[in-house]
Amino acid sequence: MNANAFWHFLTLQLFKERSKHLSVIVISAMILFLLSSVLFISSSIRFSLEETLKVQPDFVVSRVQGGISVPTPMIWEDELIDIYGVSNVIQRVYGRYFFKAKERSFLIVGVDFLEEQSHENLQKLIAKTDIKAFLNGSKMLVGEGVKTYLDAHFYKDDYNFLTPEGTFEKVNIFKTLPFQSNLIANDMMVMPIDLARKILGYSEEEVSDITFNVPNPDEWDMMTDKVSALHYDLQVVNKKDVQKSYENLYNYKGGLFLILFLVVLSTFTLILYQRYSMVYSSERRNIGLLRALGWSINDVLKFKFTETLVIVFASYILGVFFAYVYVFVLGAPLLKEVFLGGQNLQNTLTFVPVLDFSVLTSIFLIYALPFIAAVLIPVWRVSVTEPKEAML
Amino acid sequence: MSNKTMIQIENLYRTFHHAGNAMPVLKDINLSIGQGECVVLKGVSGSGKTTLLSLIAGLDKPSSGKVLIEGEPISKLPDLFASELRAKKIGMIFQHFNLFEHLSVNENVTIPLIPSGLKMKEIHEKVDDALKVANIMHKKEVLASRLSGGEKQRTAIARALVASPNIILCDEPTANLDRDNSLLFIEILGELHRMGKTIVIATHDPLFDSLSFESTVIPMVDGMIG
Amino acid sequence: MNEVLLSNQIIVFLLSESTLFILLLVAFVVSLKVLVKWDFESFMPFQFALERQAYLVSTIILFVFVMKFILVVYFIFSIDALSLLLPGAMCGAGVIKANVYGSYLLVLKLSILFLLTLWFYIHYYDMRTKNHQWFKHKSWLFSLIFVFIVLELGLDFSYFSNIDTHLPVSCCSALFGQLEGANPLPFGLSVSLLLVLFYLLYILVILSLKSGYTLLYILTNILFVYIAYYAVVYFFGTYVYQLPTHKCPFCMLQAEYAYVGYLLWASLFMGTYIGLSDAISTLWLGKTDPKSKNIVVWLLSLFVLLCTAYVAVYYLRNGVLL
Amino acid sequence: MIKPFVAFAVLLVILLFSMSLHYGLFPYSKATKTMQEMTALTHMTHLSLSVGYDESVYNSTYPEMTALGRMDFVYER
Repeated sequence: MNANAFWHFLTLQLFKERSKHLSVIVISAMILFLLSSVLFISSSIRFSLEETLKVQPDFVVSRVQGGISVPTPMIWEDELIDIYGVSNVIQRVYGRYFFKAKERSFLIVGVDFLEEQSHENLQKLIAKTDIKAFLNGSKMLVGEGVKTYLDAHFYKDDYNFLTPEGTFEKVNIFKTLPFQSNLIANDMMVMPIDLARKILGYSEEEVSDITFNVPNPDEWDMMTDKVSALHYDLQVVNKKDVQKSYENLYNYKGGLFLILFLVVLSTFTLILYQRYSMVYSSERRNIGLLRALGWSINDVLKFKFTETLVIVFASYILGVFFAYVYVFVLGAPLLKEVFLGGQNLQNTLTFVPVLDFSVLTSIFLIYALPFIAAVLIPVWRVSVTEPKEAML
Repeated sequence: MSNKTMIQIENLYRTFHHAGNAMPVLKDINLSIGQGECVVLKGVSGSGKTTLLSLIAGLDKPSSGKVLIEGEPISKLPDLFASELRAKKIGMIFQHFNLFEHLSVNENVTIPLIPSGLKMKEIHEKVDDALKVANIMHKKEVLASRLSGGEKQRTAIARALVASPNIILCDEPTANLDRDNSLLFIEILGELHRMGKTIVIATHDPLFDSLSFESTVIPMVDGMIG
Repeated sequence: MNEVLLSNQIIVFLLSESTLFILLLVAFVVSLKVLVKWDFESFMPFQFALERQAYLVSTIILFVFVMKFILVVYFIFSIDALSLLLPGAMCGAGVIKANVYGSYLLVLKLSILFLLTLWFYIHYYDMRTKNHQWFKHKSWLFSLIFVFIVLELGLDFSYFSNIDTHLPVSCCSALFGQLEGANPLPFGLSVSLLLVLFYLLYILVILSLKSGYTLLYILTNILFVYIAYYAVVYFFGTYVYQLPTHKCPFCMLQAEYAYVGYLLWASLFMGTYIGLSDAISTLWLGKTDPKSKNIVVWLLSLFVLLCTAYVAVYYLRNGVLL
Repeated sequence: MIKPFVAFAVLLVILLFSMSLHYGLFPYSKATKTMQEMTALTHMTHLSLSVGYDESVYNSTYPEMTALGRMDFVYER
């Protein structure tokens, strides 16, 4: 078969019949757009989390009584340091602070800035700032969402926290955290650890939980058992569990969506089947003529299949492109809230683009395979048209 | 002229089944057409000449009997072979011209060569040759929908000739033409006859009764050769 | 609800397999009818209708043929991705062994690909005979393939719905690592003997293919695949990973190793599929295709060259072998 | 291939190209580094989910079921 002449004729036919194909391309591209957007968002969040988890401590230890977390005593820290193979034991103080009037909440995170490591990390995160000025007095760093919200409520420079004791604690807003970290830092308020204790109502001897690292991954299972045995009300969670729960969350969201999507897809497939049965039956005479002029059934099948593939690929590219722009350039307005929620603070994060084999192939398979399967029988039916149709 | 048999028809029957009724259209046709012969199948409409023509071209399948094209049983070949036979050895000219209206003359004539696997250059050469023989070269780039009846007919001739087949089959070629164009068509047929093509024409047009070149008129009545 | 069944890739995979199955079911029903009623000499309109329906069957099988190849790659990829969810699994090896169905499923998938390739060969030759001489052959073969596909679909679903995400699985180092005193290699071979056998068999495969000893070729090629599997897992793989203790056929499919596993296994299996299909059609139908033989030589040589190159590059760079 | 189709194909290629350009030029290291530094500072990777947190732990309509819309199960504890 001559590829040149074949393509010339094929594209001529496609353009002649473009009104018949256009609606299919538009609908396909729309369906693909929706599907790709969801998968793009979930894989992007997953990618960011996985990158972040790399520096997250390996284990978290906290006190749980009756299924409810209670403040963890600081003495546990010393007990952990004594275990061989454990390194980098760090106490964490954090908790939610509710902005009662509007039912919004912020995540207060206390950091021990007197520690050298934290000092360095802070320097890296907010370069070109005077750290001394920050550490001098009650100051905090806030996430972008927090900043926007407080600005809107006329807390331009500082905020008065109400402590559990009923006293007010005025904290200056020092700086906004970089927007690239919005996925985790949007609702965060980072402040010195003692200040955080005061606002969250922890005593001097209490922390939220304690984290530590175990550099040798082969020891993880053993370590979990060892640490669990320290106290009867101690709960250990390792990084793998966190990773798995994130994985499950996004599988769950994406998966439920995909299953709902099957309904749309099967309707679409049925419509395609009917539509192409109709479109092709109007072409019977032309196909009969081609057969009378010496085209074999194989030639016609090839012709019709290429036609279908052109439509499939065109709508695939269009759908994926628009989804890409929508998610990674425009930040997926509306759809974002399915994944991140929209009740609390407005999150203006930018998704990190992720285009991997798995996502692109998944999109292609879930769309192209049913598409081609649906038109396969109509294509066959018209391809075996008896050439005598041309004589009628 | 050689006596090589181009088309051999043996005990050919074709019966249409319609709503439970069997309607015999062709009954026991036996015919042998040699190379370079020109045969005019003559008969009123419904006499079965179009059906016979489509059986010869392998467009339709017989109910029994066979059609041999240069010794090959076109009616019983798998599609791949039948199509190849049709593409290489048979040129068809239809009553309604059957052009693709949105394609140009040039593109219409190219269609039979698309499955051939020839190089683009060869295709262009063959198309130009066919256009010249059919005397439609000057309208090469014009859309088929803009052609007059005669021009359409000549495009159809060029399309039938483009694969240089030995056999040309014409189904009521002058039914949609005026007298001048019909005469022009017959003139081109004479040209093809001189080129040594085997020609079979199904028609009821009296113009074909006395052709300027050697021809055999075979009358058809009620699906039988009279 | 099983967490595995909510994984996007698994949903897409199972959906695709089911769609293909529905198509194949249509093809199978039509094929059976055609096979029973087929009489090529008949002039009944019914026979002509059957000939047209045979085109439906072959169109569906060709489509499935292409899709199954993509889906096997996708399957392996998804399995690899699942290793995140399973405690203990580092790559696909652990996930495949997560329950009893996994290994059977993988073997079944590979066999189906081979049978489809063989079908494709017979179909090609059948289409080019004037009396559809091998129509019955290919239809019976398709019936066999269909039985396999039914089995495959059942295994697909039982495999994925029976993966317990809380039960730890073994990682590849436990599955393929050498236990004390136990030799994992077949026939009690040592690694050096295995290598000698590997290259010898390769040469024998090429020679028997070129000289047309078809039966010998089939035998050596099957043996070659068997030996090549062990050679890659226990010798060449360690050079891919640059770690003498890392023995695994799956890890090389991951991004860290530039997905070289796909190229490696694809060249071995594609070469074997094409070679065996051509050999079987030579014995069965008396038809042979020199072009396929060349492709086989190319693919298998690519495989052997790639394996050797990893060792050679390592040696040139470090001056020692692992 | 006819001209309108070539134009269409070129358009698609341009779309693909601009997409890969954006993908290729995206400052990945900056984005992931900031996230990692953030985590290094706070030792936390809690997603900044924008859901209401003060809802009751219990579902007031169906007390035996968990509350709807709860997201805290992704958290580490």
